[in-house]
Amino acid sequence: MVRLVFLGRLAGLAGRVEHEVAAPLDWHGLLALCDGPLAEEIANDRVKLALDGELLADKTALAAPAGAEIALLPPVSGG
Amino acid sequence: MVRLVFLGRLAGLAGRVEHEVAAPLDWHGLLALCDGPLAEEIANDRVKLALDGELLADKTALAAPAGAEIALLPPVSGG
Amino acid sequence: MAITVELRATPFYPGAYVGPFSDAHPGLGGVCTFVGEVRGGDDVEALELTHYEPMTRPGMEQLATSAVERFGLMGLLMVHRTGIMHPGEPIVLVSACAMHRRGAIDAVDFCMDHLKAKSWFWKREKRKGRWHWIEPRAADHEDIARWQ
Amino acid sequence: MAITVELRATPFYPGAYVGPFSDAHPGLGGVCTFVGEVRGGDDVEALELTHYEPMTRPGMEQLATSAVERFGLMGLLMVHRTGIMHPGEPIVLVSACAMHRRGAIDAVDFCMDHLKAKSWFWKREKRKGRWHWIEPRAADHEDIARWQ
Repeated sequence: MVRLVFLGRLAGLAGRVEHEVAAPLDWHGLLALCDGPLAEEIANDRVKLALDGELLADKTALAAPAGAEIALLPPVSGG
Repeated sequence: MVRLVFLGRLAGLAGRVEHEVAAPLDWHGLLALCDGPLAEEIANDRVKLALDGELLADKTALAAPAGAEIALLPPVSGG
Repeated sequence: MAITVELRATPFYPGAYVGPFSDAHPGLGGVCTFVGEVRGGDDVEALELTHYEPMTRPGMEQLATSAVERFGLMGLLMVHRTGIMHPGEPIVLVSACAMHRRGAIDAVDFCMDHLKAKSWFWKREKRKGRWHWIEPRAADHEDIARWQ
Repeated sequence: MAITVELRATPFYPGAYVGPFSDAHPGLGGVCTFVGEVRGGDDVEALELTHYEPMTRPGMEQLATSAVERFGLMGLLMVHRTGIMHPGEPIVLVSACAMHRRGAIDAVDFCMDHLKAKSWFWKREKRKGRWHWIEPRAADHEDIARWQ
């Protein structure tokens, strides 16, 4: 399994904070798992992905093996 | 009487912190009351005078009546 | 030299951190401390901060290390709340001690600018019973640019 | 808005001031506090600060007022020791509270620069049993120039 963690307003859009899905998971697999508005957000440049706590420079190169955790990170809130 | 208050290293030079002298007192009277090294310090531009808590723009214009307090202020210490 | 970074889900009293932190650095010249609280008076009933532990904590530790090096600190303490808070509750505490005041003051300023604009926290505010996510502000980028 | 200026001849515990000061300003966004202590480790056995009450206090009150106006503070607290102090003892405490952090931090920085370079205090240090008067430093003028 791969664990998805939705941060900030993405948790609202996803309707949950965490979600376990089948491994392995790549970028197209991730988009396919998400509803329209959520997939659109995730595709937006402002949303970053982290794999096991490491930010991905190119999120479309995502390749998550079994046991991995993918964090979906919208822009952080301002001061 | 006029009270003289010596601040900082002027207290060391004067050998005391306060001193009561006859009123009235002007600039030349003040210098005449002081020993050589102290008079020299007081004449130095870096030393300011205050009359009853008010800094004098021109210390040579000093005119202290009976009951007045003259503070002799060397440069304040740095941070 | 000691760095302490703490994320906590429950209210805290700043004095309980600052006293021991300061005492732990004998010989220091100055300690500067900033405490940010949930502001009152602008309709905010509550504030919720979400973090992502695997990134938020390492990010704060990295920020702390870079501040210590940049400003030559003797010690740096960062405490950040998570979860739901109400007006008047402390959100963040940054305290820096150094031999000279300028390093301590600048370090706190630097850490606050970076914590606010660059740390992995997501914030929403409850106003009139409804939650609203807070977006980044243009001023955050200006704040960060001061240090580049 | 409250300004408190205190000159005191006996040791003080910063936390005893900062907690009540902060609590007295409900709704604040941030509090910044700086505490300067007698540094250890450079041969200084004791420090003596002399002041001249009729000028030192009004000077500090004027500084506090100008900081409150300039940085839009909700409150400002300044406590300054006089007399003989030893390494580790607090000399000065400045605490500012405001709606936004930048005002609070800048106000503390501003007050410290002015207290150090412009206030009516004379300082001498005891090293190896002998007292030495401290002269102004060139850096004091640079510190002040930052705010002009």
